[in-house]
Amino acid sequence: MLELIHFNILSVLLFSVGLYGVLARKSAILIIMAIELMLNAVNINFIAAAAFKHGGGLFTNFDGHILTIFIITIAAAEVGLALALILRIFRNKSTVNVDQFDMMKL
Amino acid sequence: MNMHLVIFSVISAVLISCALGVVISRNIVHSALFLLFALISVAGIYLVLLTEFLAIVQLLIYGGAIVIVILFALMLTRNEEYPRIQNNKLWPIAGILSVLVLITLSVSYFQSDVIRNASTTISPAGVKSLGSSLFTTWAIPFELASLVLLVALIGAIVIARSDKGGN
Amino acid sequence: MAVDCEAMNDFYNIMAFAIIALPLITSLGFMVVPNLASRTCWLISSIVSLVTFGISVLLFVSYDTMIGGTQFGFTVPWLSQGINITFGLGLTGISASMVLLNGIVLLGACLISTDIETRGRDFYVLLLALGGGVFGVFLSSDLFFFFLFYELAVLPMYLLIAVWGSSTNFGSFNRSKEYGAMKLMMVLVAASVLIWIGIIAIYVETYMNGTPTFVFDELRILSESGLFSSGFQNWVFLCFMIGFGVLSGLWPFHTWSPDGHVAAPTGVSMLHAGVLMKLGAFGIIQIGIVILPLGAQTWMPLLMVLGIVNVIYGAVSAMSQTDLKYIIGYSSVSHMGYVLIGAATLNSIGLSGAVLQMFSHGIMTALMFVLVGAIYHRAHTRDIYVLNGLIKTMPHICVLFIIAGFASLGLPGLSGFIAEFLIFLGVIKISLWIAALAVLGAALTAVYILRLIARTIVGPVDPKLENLPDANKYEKIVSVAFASILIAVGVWPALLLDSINVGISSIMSVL
Amino acid sequence: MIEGSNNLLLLTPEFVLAGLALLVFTADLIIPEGKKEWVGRIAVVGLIGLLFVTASTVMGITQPVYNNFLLVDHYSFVFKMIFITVGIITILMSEEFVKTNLTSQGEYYGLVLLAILGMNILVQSQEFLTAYISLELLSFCLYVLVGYSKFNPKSNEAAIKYIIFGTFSSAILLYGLSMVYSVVGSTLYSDIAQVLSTSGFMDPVAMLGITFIMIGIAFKLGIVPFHSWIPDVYEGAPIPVTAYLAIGAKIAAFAFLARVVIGVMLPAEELWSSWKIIFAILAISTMVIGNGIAIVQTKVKRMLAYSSIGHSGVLLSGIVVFGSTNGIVLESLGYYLVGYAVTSFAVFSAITAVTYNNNIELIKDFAGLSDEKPLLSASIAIGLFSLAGLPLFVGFTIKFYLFSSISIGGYLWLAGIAVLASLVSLYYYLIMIKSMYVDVPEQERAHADITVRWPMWIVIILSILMTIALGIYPDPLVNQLNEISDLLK
Repeated sequence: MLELIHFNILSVLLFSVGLYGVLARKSAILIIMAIELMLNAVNINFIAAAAFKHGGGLFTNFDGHILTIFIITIAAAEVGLALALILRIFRNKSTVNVDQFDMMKL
Repeated sequence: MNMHLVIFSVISAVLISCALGVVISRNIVHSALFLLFALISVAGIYLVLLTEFLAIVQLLIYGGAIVIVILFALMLTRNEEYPRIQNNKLWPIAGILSVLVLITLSVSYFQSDVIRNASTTISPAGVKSLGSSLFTTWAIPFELASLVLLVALIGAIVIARSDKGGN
Repeated sequence: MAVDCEAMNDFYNIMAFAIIALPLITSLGFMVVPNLASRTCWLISSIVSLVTFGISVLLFVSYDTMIGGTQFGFTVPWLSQGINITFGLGLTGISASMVLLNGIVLLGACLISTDIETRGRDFYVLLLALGGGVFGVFLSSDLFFFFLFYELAVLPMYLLIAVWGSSTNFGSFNRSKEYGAMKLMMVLVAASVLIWIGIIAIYVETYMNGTPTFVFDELRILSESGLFSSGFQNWVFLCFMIGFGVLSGLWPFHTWSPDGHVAAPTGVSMLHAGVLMKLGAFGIIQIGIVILPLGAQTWMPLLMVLGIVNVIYGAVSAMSQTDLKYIIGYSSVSHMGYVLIGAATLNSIGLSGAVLQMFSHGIMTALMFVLVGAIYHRAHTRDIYVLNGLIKTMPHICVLFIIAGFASLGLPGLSGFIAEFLIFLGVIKISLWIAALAVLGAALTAVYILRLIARTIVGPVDPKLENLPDANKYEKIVSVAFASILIAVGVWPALLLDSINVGISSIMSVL
Repeated sequence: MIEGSNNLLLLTPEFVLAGLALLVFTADLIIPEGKKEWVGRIAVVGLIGLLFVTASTVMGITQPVYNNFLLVDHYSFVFKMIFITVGIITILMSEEFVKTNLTSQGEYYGLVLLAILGMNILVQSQEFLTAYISLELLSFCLYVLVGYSKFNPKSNEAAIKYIIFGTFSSAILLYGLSMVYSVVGSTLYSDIAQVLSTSGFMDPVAMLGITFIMIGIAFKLGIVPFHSWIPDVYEGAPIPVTAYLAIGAKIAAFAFLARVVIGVMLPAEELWSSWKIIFAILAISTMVIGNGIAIVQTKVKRMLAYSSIGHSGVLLSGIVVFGSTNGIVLESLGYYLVGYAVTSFAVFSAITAVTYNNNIELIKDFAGLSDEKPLLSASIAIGLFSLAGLPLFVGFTIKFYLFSSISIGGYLWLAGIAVLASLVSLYYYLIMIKSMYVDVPEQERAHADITVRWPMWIVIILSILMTIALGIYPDPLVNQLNEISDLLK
């Protein structure tokens, strides 16, 4: 039987992979991709909770789904903005590696 | 074996391996493609959860827009570094930290009575009720989200537009 | 008659407020008005300080020693919500003489600062802020404003020293003015952290009791009713003792003081050694002992021992110095030791000796700094091995220097004698040994003062120093006035002791 | 579920603000190049009008709006007024900078306005999704503003760092929210608080979820150990934007944190009693590390960035006593924030004026400023003395007030550490002051080409006056703020 916890564990796995990506990678674009993975983990959690617990307790509507729609929207906007910035950096500096942004040390 | 569980397991396996591909691959273009597959698998998960509308949204926005934008950015910033993207020097610590988060969170889910006692039936979400809820109960966040998009639009134009000046 | 009496009180209240507000408002005014010449600022500041001096005399004279207690007091709510702070002023027997002291020294400091040319305006902005802050400390009748003015008095010191001060360069011994200023500021503010913690701890205690207050008189009543347990009093008094002690040069936290004195310009040195160091002793006596009598009794032996170390250590250090200003700086440390010992006796004779010593040392050390400043201004050196036979070239300065020196070593007929004598009397009641050591300290003072006089003032004239001019008219006025105050108090101590004794007797009632 | 139209009237300030932002964007299309400062002036006039609109529509009203998603109350009213004022000052002090340094000048002002809208909704939200989206609205505006001098690689870099950290912290916050949601089934603060306060309820998922939410907010606020982005972003951003980040965004994030703590954690007493300790530890480490690292900085902006981290620590220590004292602490925090804002404006506006047409960034480059520009250096010096907590200035009173209320709550030791931390801050502020007043400049007349125009004079003189006035006579302000402490009673 499929249970809520299966989805939770899937989401945890995805979240951890994304977290690893954010912390371990250097390229700004890759970090943004990893953050997208984390946000997807969030969405899975939300939808699973809404789907399994719908109708019980305080769950009287589609909050989880709605939250997901909003998160997807914001994520899309965020990626657009971030990539515009990356483009700008590339034009100014010809690199997209976060650790080569080293002008601002002590 | 429950049919649902099998489908779920297969999609999850694809999802996690693609996700790992995103963060491990040395070639950034491969990473982007892995991301595309991962996001499509997430849409599959939504289907398992009987949420067709969100699955479509996921495909359209994530698969159709976000990944395309990322690939677009990769093309525009074509860079000889891309096929040999390096990891941070601290990547082992990042790995340990992620595994710790993974273990802590999994244990907490298994320990939680509320999660384990959840119902086992999946209730479908109708598009109609979703829509009416979005435009009544959640109208204020909806309006705000439109402003967020406006800001992102203006911001992207301001930042990326190449006009006079520069060094 | 009653109406008249009230009207009179209103007048004094306004005067008490004006003596604080006038320097501060003038200071702000200088900041706002553009393009003021140094000379104009000097003139305005001198007039303002003359007015504050007048008010301080008025307040001192009008303080009714027959009634005693807190006079000319008024309170207005300042923060009506929340932690509920009131702004209040009041004059006690002790603060009356301290206000007078500050009035005198501030006037002197303004008058002799004629040589400030660079950024004169900023100098007077800070000097008047300092003076106003000190008046505030002596006059405020609640802990919050006491502390506010206390910090305000410390704040301008950094810039006053760092911008207008002078560095010491003796070849082997270098101290830059920035170093002196930074050390002074950090040490004093660090000490005020302790005071702050003490004040807040007292407030929390009253808050828990349901009667939150910062007002001295209310705290005193609460203290008498036994609100503060002896354990509480012990640790809070220790905070106060060290915090205030640092400002009055308590050993081993005194090192900021000589460095600061030396680096500061003359007018600032006068205020600093003459008044600012007294704030610390004033805090111990007026707040520490009154609000926390049990704590005071616990820690007084320690304070007395530290005070005697101050006396001896300061004197020995002064003996080994060759820089005139360092000698006076260390002698201040030594003399403040007497004040601390006097406070530590906790008997009325010792305490009034301590307060009188504060006044007398304030005038005396200010006078010495005027004279040393004048010498340095002309000879461009303060090295006692270089300066010789000054009495031939600068008779006026030297004669007054000798008077100040004699006051410092406690010659009868000058104010220092009365003060130290009272302190010795107070100490003898506690311990003969400490008294003996204190007298030894006085003997050591005589050694370095006489050595100083013998080296620099008398003796053959150095040809290089032959053509130096004597004091200018402002230096003459100020130094003669200060010296006559020293003599006047020495001859007629009751002038001050009347009001001091009134203040002390109200302190004695809590012990 | 929508209640009567009366409810919508309570959102008038927000609608007006959104309309004003759109008006400003439109005006930008009409006003020709070279006169773009009029876009900013329209925004300022509009914001001043908005102050009156806000005061006349929502003052003194306490009423939930829109299914309890938003709460119009005195707390949000006070913060709205603060944000609008911060916006006005920021625009005024930006004018000359924007004109000389940036392209796309018109949009700049619109983004500042939309950021205020984000802050306004953030402080009145009672529901996590609304809060999240308004936080994103605020953050998006700031991402763009930080990267606004787009031909300056430092600014680009700061913006990309900020957006990565911002998105990452949002992801963490959202994951925490999703965990809480899986347990509670609602995103309303009140629902979550109701479930958490059930006696003996210690669900591990909910607890971890709250932790993740707090980590997310801690990132936004720059609490140690999540502070590493602050110095880089503050340094790279155009300086008026740095001021906006350090003042507006920080106050908004803090107001949000306080709202979440009051709404979600305080009702759950068991939960709060353990979180208190965590907050105290975080507060101490933030104060110590922020002020400690600031000592060794050689660049002005980085020094101010670390000092602002230190101030976050002080604010956090105020949160520790929530619940253990009556509302005084909230009032003193409000006073602290207002005082911090005017003081920081005194510093930032003068530094903006000094730096906008030359690339001064080191502390030693300020040598000799006091000779050439006495009022600018006086403004910086007064601001820094006030930030260090010295009297006559508002910095002394706010610190005394806040630390007293922390001590009343039983945390005298925490207040003691906070006082020591401000002692450390005095040291590095004095280094800056020494540079301006004592040090000899390397070249003669290094600051000769600084010209300051009237909008900047208004800001500088107003902030100096307020720094002194609020320190000497705080009663009216504190009376206003007193009502917000009802939230904690």
